[in-house]
Amino acid sequence: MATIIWTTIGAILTLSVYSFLYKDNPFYKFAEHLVVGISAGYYLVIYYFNFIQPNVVAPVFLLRIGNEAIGLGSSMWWLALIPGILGLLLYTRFFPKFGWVGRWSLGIYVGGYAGLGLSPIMQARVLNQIGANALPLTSITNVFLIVGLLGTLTYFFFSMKHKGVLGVLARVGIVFLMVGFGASFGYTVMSRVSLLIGRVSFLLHDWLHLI
Amino acid sequence: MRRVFHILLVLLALIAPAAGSLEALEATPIIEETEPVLLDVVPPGPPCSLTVRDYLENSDFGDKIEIEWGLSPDDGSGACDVTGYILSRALAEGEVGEVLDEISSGVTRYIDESVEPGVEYYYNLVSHDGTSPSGRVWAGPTAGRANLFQWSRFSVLVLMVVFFAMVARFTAVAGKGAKLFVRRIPGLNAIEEAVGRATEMGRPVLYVPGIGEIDNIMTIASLNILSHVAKITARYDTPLIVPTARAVVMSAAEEVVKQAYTEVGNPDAYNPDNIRYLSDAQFAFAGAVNGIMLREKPAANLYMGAFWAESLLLAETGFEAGAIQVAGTAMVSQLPFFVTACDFTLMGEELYAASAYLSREPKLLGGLKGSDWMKVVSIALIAAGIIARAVGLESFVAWFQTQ
Amino acid sequence: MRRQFPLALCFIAGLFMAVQYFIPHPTVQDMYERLLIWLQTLLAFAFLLGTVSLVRVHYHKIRHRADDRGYSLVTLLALCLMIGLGFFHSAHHAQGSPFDRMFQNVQVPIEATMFSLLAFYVASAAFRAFRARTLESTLLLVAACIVMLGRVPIGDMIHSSIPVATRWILEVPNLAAKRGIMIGVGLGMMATSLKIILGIERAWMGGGD
Amino acid sequence: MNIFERFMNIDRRWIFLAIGIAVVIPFFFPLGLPISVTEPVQNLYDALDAIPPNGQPLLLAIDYAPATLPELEPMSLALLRHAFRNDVNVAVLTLHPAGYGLAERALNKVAEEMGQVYGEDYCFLGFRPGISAVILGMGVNIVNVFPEDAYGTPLNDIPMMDGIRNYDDIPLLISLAGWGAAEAWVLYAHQPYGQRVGAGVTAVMATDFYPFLDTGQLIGLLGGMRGAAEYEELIDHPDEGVRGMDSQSSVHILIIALIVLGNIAYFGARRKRRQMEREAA
Repeated sequence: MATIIWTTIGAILTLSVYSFLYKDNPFYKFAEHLVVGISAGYYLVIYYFNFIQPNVVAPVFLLRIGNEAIGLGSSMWWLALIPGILGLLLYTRFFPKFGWVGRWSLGIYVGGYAGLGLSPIMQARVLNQIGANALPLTSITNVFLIVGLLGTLTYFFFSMKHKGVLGVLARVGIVFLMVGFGASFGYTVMSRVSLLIGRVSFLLHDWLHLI
Repeated sequence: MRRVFHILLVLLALIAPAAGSLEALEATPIIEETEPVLLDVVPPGPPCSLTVRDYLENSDFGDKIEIEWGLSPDDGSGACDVTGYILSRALAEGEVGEVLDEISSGVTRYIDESVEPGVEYYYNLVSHDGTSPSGRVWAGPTAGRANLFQWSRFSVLVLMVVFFAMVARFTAVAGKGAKLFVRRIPGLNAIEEAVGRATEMGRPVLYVPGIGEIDNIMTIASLNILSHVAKITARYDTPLIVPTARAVVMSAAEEVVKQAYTEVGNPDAYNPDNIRYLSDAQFAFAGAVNGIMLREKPAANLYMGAFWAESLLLAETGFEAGAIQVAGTAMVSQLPFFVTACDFTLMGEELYAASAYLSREPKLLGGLKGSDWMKVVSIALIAAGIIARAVGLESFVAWFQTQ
Repeated sequence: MRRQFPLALCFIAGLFMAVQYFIPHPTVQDMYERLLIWLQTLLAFAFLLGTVSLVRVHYHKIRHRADDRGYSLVTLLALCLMIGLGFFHSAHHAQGSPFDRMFQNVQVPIEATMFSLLAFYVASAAFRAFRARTLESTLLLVAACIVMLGRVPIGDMIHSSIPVATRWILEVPNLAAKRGIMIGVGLGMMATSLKIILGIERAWMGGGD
Repeated sequence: MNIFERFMNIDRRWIFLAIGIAVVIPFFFPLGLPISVTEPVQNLYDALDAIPPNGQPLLLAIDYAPATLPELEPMSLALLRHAFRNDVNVAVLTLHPAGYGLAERALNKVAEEMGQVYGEDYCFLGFRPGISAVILGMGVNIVNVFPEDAYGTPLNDIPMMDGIRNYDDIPLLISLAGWGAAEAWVLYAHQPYGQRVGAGVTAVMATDFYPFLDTGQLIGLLGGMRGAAEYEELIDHPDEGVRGMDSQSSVHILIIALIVLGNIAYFGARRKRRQMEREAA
């Protein structure tokens, strides 16, 4: 019984969102604002119990990192406090006078993530792709791949005017880009349609049990 | 005699698993007693050498030791009955220690990946023929040492240094005021034409800076282009409507437009009511912008910045209303919709290039020019790779295609 | 302390994270392990910061009697309800608990449905806005139609060459174009990261002194 | 206003209605058209199929949010069914907070259906924030990032995780995501640690992953509901994905028809207008 009621609530909300297709209305607005609150609350609780509690609170108050218990006698126990303190510093922005202190944490955060990404991006997105495209000129497909990549890179090359050979390559690049975007277009349409099918299936199958 | 022996072996092989399953039901020790009768009593020759050393080829954490040995004289030759080797590791000299692994015959190298860095280990190896082991050969002690540089990633470092040197250099040069060449982006002409037509028709220009936050680089690029657009509209006294989805973006847009109007010398034409915050919610924002398009009938719609699914809704209504539309975004998944529904689209990096071209800001120019020349390096590497592969130098491609 | 110190921290953290990739030595790797945990913690706290901002925005709307303050109230009440259920209900987030039910039957249907609206908008835009006005858009639309047919079962039925063409489009022109974009975007990302580490790009610091 | 223009100006709500009908009808009158399996899906299937039973676990990252549920949940269910049928252990985690409830829902459903035991055949590690920091951290030691599972049991007390230290002990990782998570696994798990990574993504993102497929940085890919349907065919357990394919066919046909009609009307109207202008001149 409880399940039927909950599913019906889900179905009514689904229909409220679809009412937007007719025009904007209070039902849609209600659902829209409701989901902002619900999701923020849900995320907060999940963040707390999945991360803050086991990885931040537990190491500080229960004094352990991972499975390694670290007693007060351990020389490194204070290290466990640092991330929590840095995290709390972010909240100084709500006190205009001390707002700048939060930038210390932000600096570590922004810099750290920027540094982490450098090499993997270079390897995964640049070097490996270049290597994979250094193909032997033995098949039409390989020639297409090489010319296509060359054209695309030329199209996004801004330090010279697109004239002569560069102009021709850039034109080739555009053709490849457009066919590539065509594939994205087709797939994106497919994606959106799948989402609709999923919702219709929810209404007809899970809620009304018609199919 | 030999044939009988073989038959017995086959029989044993057949019985052994069955015996195992019988054992599960009730222990029947009869088979076990017959086992020694079948043993090949001649043990194989031991491995002829054993060397151990810290693993060096691929720089490591100090948790690997490389073990190499010479094949037993009975492995592949001689009695030809070596079925494999058993490698053991101990912490003290003379002890056999724990069995690390059983290695099949014909192999002469093993990498122990489970050592503690800095701890000294002794290794020993026996060959066996399935029934009896050979004598033991010993080696050690040796310890895994941590390396200071991961040589397998050398190419990554080299190319990164090359790239960063170019970015830093171009940024510095641009900062000193040198004129760096960036070709004019065709999309900019399209923007100017669109604004021109709106002026002719006496209708407003609509500029949507996307729904990204202010720290999104697309939003930042968009604000640079907005400044350019605002200067044109200020000159012609054409109304410029800027709807935003983020409060912070709205205040930034206000600043940009106001300053542009002042710079052109027409500050009175600036209308703060035209820079509007509509809604943070994606679809509500799109709906509200569509409302503006239908009510205030702008003749030119410019969409520049970070767009997600709402791109479709905006471009469709704008097309329907008959406005000239120019879009620009680096969101690849939205580009197809803009390309098909707009008159001109700045694709991907063109948005950043346009922004750098207009603003002449050193940090934008530096990144753009650095990336540009890195593309040339990339093309050169591809060409070199093709040639290397053609002459059989596969290792060249492997050098930069590393893990 | 206000401007230079955070920039220095940013530089040190960024440089260390970039360089450690090449140094397998345990001294460096141990520090790296620790710093990874710090980064995660900071992200979690930054997320919670977002929730606080959300509350402030809606609280202000209610206080200043904005037109749509009723909806802001809905948002705040929903937030409080979820926090209450999550923290104070006995089995806080097990499957079948009221907290989980709210997620599965309120958040999931609304969010899932919002994006499915786009199926309708794609269809209407297909009819009213997607025009083959130039060579570019013609190419794009033709490729799109082939792929759309090639990826559904009915495409196989219409003609066996449609899935073959789809595969070719995906594995040759699409691959080359996307690879070009991937390289370009990758370089752009790295350039931006570098500028952040070097303190050239400091938008993250916000305005003020 | 000529006939073409009038045709183009129909209220778009009629189009909405047509789409609604095109989706619903195949549910009641299914055609059951055969679904052919493409290479990236087959590759992922083979990779999962090759994992030895009851040993090192498949790591399944259920990173999607509700917005992409209809495309990605069928993948979760199909992959879990395949793994459990082969007695492959599965450890599930998520990088998106909403993935918590969604992972639990998929995992509990299939585990119950196939009689799997928590802790021995599968476990749920929960959610961690930080994307790249989480993925890289797991490369060093999974316990650093997940000291305990989602229900507070220390990881070392979970039998199936015994001896599982980092990516060296994970034969295959599959990320299901409608956002950047799938690429993050390639960048931060495959690239530095050589982890074998497969992905299931929304169709919107699928075409952007072909460069990774080509290089082997991704060993297999499920793209959208169609990818899920193909996987369901491979494991012989048709479900949501297969069921949706007939509607997908009908709507695609309708949208292509709309594009063609729209263009005919547009160019027709333009020619008519030019003709009239010429006559007026």
